[in-house]
Amino acid sequence: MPETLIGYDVAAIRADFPGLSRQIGAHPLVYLDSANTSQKPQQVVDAISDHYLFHNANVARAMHTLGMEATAAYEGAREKVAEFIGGSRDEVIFTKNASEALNLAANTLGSRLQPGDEIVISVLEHHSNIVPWQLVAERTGAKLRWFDITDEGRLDLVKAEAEGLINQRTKIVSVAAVSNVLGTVNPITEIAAKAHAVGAVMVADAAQAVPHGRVNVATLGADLVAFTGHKMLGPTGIGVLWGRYDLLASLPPFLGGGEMINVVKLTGSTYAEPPYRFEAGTPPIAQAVGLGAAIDYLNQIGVDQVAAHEERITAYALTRLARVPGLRILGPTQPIDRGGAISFTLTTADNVEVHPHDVMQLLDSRGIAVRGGHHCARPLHERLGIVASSRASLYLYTTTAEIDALADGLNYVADFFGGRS
Amino acid sequence: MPETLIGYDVAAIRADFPGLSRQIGAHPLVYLDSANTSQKPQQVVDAISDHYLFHNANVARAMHTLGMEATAAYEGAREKVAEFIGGSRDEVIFTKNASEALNLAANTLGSRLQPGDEIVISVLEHHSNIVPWQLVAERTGAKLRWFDITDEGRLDLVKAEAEGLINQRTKIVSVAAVSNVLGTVNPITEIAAKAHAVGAVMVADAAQAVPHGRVNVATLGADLVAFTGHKMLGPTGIGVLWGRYDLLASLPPFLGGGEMINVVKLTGSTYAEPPYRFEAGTPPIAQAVGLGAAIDYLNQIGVDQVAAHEERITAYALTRLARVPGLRILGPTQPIDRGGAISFTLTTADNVEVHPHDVMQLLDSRGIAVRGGHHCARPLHERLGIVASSRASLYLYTTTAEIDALADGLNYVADFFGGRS
Amino acid sequence: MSVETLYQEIILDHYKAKHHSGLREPYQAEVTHVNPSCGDEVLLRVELDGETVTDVSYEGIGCSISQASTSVMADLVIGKSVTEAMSLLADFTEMMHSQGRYEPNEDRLEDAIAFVGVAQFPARVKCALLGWSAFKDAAAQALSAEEGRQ
Amino acid sequence: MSVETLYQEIILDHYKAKHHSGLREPYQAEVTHVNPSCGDEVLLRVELDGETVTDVSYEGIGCSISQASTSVMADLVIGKSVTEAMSLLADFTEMMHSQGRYEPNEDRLEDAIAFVGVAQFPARVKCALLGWSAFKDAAAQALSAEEGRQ
Ligand SMILES: Cc1ncc(COP(=O)(O)O)c(C=O)c1O
Ligand SMILES: Cc1ncc(COP(=O)(O)O)c(C=O)c1O
Repeated sequence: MPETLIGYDVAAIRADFPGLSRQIGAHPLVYLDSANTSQKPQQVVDAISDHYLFHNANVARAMHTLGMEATAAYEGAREKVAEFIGGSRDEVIFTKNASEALNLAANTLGSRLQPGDEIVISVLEHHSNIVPWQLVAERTGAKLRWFDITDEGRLDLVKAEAEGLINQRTKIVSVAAVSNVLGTVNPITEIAAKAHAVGAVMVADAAQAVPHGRVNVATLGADLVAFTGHKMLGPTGIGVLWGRYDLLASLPPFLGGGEMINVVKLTGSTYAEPPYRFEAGTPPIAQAVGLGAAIDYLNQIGVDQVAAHEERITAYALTRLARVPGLRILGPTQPIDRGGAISFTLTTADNVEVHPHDVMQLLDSRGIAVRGGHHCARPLHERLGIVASSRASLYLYTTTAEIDALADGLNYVADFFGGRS
Repeated sequence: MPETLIGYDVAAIRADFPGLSRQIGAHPLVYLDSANTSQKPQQVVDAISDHYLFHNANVARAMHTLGMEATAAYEGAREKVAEFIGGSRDEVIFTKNASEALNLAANTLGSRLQPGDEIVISVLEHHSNIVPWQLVAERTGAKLRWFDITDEGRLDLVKAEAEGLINQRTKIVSVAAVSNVLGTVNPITEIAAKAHAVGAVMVADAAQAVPHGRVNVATLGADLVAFTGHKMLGPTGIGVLWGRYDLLASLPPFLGGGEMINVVKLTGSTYAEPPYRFEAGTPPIAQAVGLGAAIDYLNQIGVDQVAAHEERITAYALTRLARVPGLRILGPTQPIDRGGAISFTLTTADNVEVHPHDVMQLLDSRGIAVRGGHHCARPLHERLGIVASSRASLYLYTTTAEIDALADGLNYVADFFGGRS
Repeated sequence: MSVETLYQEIILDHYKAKHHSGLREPYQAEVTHVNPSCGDEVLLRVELDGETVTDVSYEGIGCSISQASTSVMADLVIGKSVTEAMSLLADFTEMMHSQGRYEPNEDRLEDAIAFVGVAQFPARVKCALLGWSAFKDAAAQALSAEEGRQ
Repeated sequence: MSVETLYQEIILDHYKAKHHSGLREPYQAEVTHVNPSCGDEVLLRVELDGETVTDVSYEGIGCSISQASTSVMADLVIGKSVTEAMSLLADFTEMMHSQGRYEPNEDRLEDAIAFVGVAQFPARVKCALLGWSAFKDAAAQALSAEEGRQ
C-alpha cells in the first residue's frame, strides 16, 4: 500500500517535460505555477505537430480524406474527454477556455432569467465565475448573491443556511469545485442537492479539479461543468463545458455561425443539436487533439497515482512552509479536502509584509516561479482583508526538492526585505 | 517585371509543408481546400512546439521569467498582426476564430440597437456573418436587411441604391471583403463611405481577404475587421477582431472573466482598456505565437508575391475549368477583383447534375481535396437557385499541375455519373 | 477504402431511377429532414393502416448516396409492419456505424446491403441515413396520429 | 537581468520611508489608479497654484517598486511647473519602455534613475508607472479645474 502513496518515478515523468530542465539564469527552473497553467509533455506537443503537419483539414464540413482524418481526431478527442469525466460525448462542448465555458453557461441559462430571480455564487470564485454572472444579472435584472467563507477558508454553509441563501427564487448556483487560491475542495454534491431541491441549475467551475482527476460528472451532481485544457497538460485555446444532455438540448444557442446551424434562411435560422449548437465557427481542432493526448498521458500514469503524488507533495509543502518564519497560509493548512494551490503572505522579522510582487521577483531570481497578485480572485482577497497574496501550485511533476527550494527561497526573501534574522 | 508576376519557386515553398507530400491511397495529395483551412508550414509548427516546450506560461498575470517570455511572445504576435494589416497593437483583439470576432462585434454593437434600427448584410455572407446578426436583431428588435447580388455574383449596388438599403435607420453594415464561395472581392471602401455617411458602423468579414494580404485597415474604411488564423497558415483556435481604437473604447465588454477587468467587486466590476477588455480568460497564447510565425512566413515570401502567384493560378484555373464540359463556374469567371475560391456545378453528358458530395468523393479517390456543400453560405446558394456546389480553393502553394489534376478529375467524375463521352 | 466500395452498381441504379419518388396522398404524417452541412433535404410522407406501412412517398434533393438510400428504404418498408420497419432501421443504422465491420443479412436488408461500404466513409454516413431518419420521425408521428384517432 | 539591477538601494530606501505619503489638504483633484492584475492601488491628490505643483499627497498599497516610484515622483514634481512635471513624466515613461537601453539624465531625474533596471522586467513596468500615471491624470484634472475657476 505505501508504494501507491509514494507514487511513481517523478524523475521519469519530468523527462517528458523538456521545459522543466531549463535554467533560469544560473538556477534550474522550479516551476510552481501550475494552477496558472501547467507545463506540457513532449507527447502532447508531438501529437499537435503531427496533426498540423499530416492530418490538417477543417472538420465536419470537409469530407475528403484529410477532412475525415481531422474529424475523426477531433471527435475522438471529444470521446476521450467524455470518458475522462464520466460523461457522454454529445455532452462535451469545446470552447476556447474555461472562461468561455462559464460565459456560455451564464448567457444561455440567463435567457430564462427574470427580475427577482437569484443567482448564487461564492466570494472565493475566480473572476471567470463572477463577471459572467454580474453581466447576466445586470442584463436580466436577476440578483447576484454570494456564499461567504469561514475563517478556515471553506464555504460557510451554516451561514448560507441561516440566511436562506438558496431558496425558491434561486435559479442558478455556480461554485468552484476547487478554489484556485485557497485550494479548498468545495462540497459540490451537497450544494447541488440543495440547488436541485429548489429547482435551480447547478454549475461547477472545475478548472482546478479536472486536471487532478477529481471530477466524475455522473456522481458530482452538477448540471454544467466547466474546465480548461491548458491547466491539465493540454494546449491553450481549448476549454470544455460539459452539460447534462437534456439541459443542453433545452438551451438556446450562444455564438452564431459555421456548423452550429440546422438551416439558415433570410427569415431566420434553426440550430443543430448539442454539442454542435454551441460550437460556432471552426473549432479548436488541433487543440482538441492536444487535449486528447494530455488525457492519454494522464490515464497512462493513472489519475489515482497523480492524486496520490499531489497529496503527498501538498502535505510536504504545507509542513515545510509552516516552518518558514512569518509565513501565513491562506486556506486549509491540512492536506484534507485540499488541492495543491497554496497561497500565503510573508512578513519579515521586522514586521514588514513583503508584497507578493516582491516575493515573486526575488524567487524568480533563484529560478523559482510562483504567482503574486490576487489570482483573478479579488473579492476573495478583499474578504480576507488583503490586496494580494503569493501562490505556489503543484502538479504531477513537482518534487519535494522543489518545495525545499521554495522554502529556502522564502527565507531569503524575508531576509532581503527585513532585518537579517 | 514578368519575373515578379511569375512569382516564386513553388516547389521550394511546398517543401516547407510536409503534409503536401502525403499520398492519399495511391495518389499524391492535391489540396484544393485552402479557403476552408490552409496547410501549415513546418516553421509555424516548430514555433508552436518551441513555445510549448520551452517558453510556456500564462501571460500578464504570470510575472516570473517564463511568464515574461510568454507575455512577450503573445504581445509580440499582436504587434505582428497589427503591422500585417496596417493597424496598431491596441486595436488587435485575439478571439478563438473569425466567428467569435463577428459575434463580439454583433454583441457589443448590438448593445446600442433599438427597435426600428437596421442592420445591413448581404446574401453572399458566410453563416458566421449572418447568424450573429440574426440573433442580435431578434434580441433588440432591429431589422436585418440584405444586399442582393447581380447575375455575375457581385453585390448589387444599383439595386441597393434604388431600394435605399443604407439609410438613416442603418446602424451597422457588415459585408465580406471576399466571398468564400464566389471569390468576389467586394467594394468595402465604397460601402463603408455610404455607411459612414449615415453614421453607421462598417464591419468587414475579412476571413478570405487577410490570408492573401489584401487588407490594409488604414485605407479599407471599415471600423471593425474580422479574420481567422487557420486560413492564413496559422493554427486553429485563434481569430482576430481589429477595431478602430476609439470605437473599441466605447464598446461594452463581451465575455467576462480573467484579465478583462479593472476592478472586480461584489457590487459590480469595471473593465480594462481595449484590447484586453475583450479577451476573457487565458488567451490562445501558443496560437498567437503560431499566427505570428505564419505572418513572418508570409512576409518573408512577400504578400505581393503571394498575390501575384494566386492571381496567376486563379487565372489558369478559371481557363482550365471553363474547358471542362458541363462545368459552370459560380461568380466572376475572369480573374479580376476575384479571390482564389472557385465554386462550380458539374453536369454530365446525359444532363444529370452531379451532386457536390459525389464530385468531392470521386475527386478524393484520386487524392484531390475539394469541398462540396453550401460552404456555410446557404442563403447564397438559395439565391443562386441551387442547394450546394463544389469548391476548389487555392493558396500560395498551389501549382498549375494540381489544377490540371482537378480538371482531369472532373472529366472523370462527369464520365462516372453520366454517359461516357 | 476504394471509391468502388462506395458507389456500388445497386446504388447508382437506385440513384438514377428512384423508387417511390414523388409525393402521394393519402398520408398521415409529413416531415422534412435536412443535412445541415450541405443543405440536402428530404420531404417524406408516411401512410399507415393500423400497424402496416401502406405507403412512403418523398421528394428529395441530394447526393447519390442519400437519394439511393431513400429509394432502397422505401422499397424495404412499404408493406411491412411498423415494428419490422423499425427493426430494419436499427439494422441499417448499426451497419452504418460499424465502420465496415458488419455482416449484413441480405435476406433482411436486400438492396440496402450495398451501403455497407458507406460505413467506411464517416462523412457520408449522414447522407445514407437522411431518408431513414425522416421515415423514423414520420412513422412515429403517424402512429401517434393513429392513436389519437382511436 | 539580476535582481540587484532591480532592487537598488535607493528604491528600498524610498520603499521603507515613503516621501510625501499620507493624504493632505488642500487639493484640486483626487484620483485612484489600480493595477488590475494585482489590485495595487494609489489614491493621489494634486494641488496647483497657477502653473506650479504645490503639493502631491497620496496613500498607496503596493509592491516596493510602485511605492518607491510614487515616493520619488512626489519628490520630483512638487515645486515644479506642470509643464516641467509632464516632461519628467515623459522621460520616465520613455526610460521604462526602453528595456534598459536608456541613458537617464541624473540631473533631471534624480532618484528616479534608480528605476532604469525596472525596464528590464516588463511585468514590473506597470508597477513603476502606477503613481506617475495617477499624477498625470490628477494634474490634468486640476488644470481644467483651475481653468474653470478663471
Ligand atoms: C468569409 C468567411 N467568414 C467567416 C468564416 C469563419 O471563420 P472561422 O470558421 O474560423 O470562424 C469563414 C470560414 O469558414 C469564411 O470563409
Ligand atoms: C477556478 C478557475 N476558474 C476559471 C479559470 C479560468 O480558466 P481560463 O483562463 O482557462 O479561462 C481558472 C484559471 O485561470 C481557475 O483557476
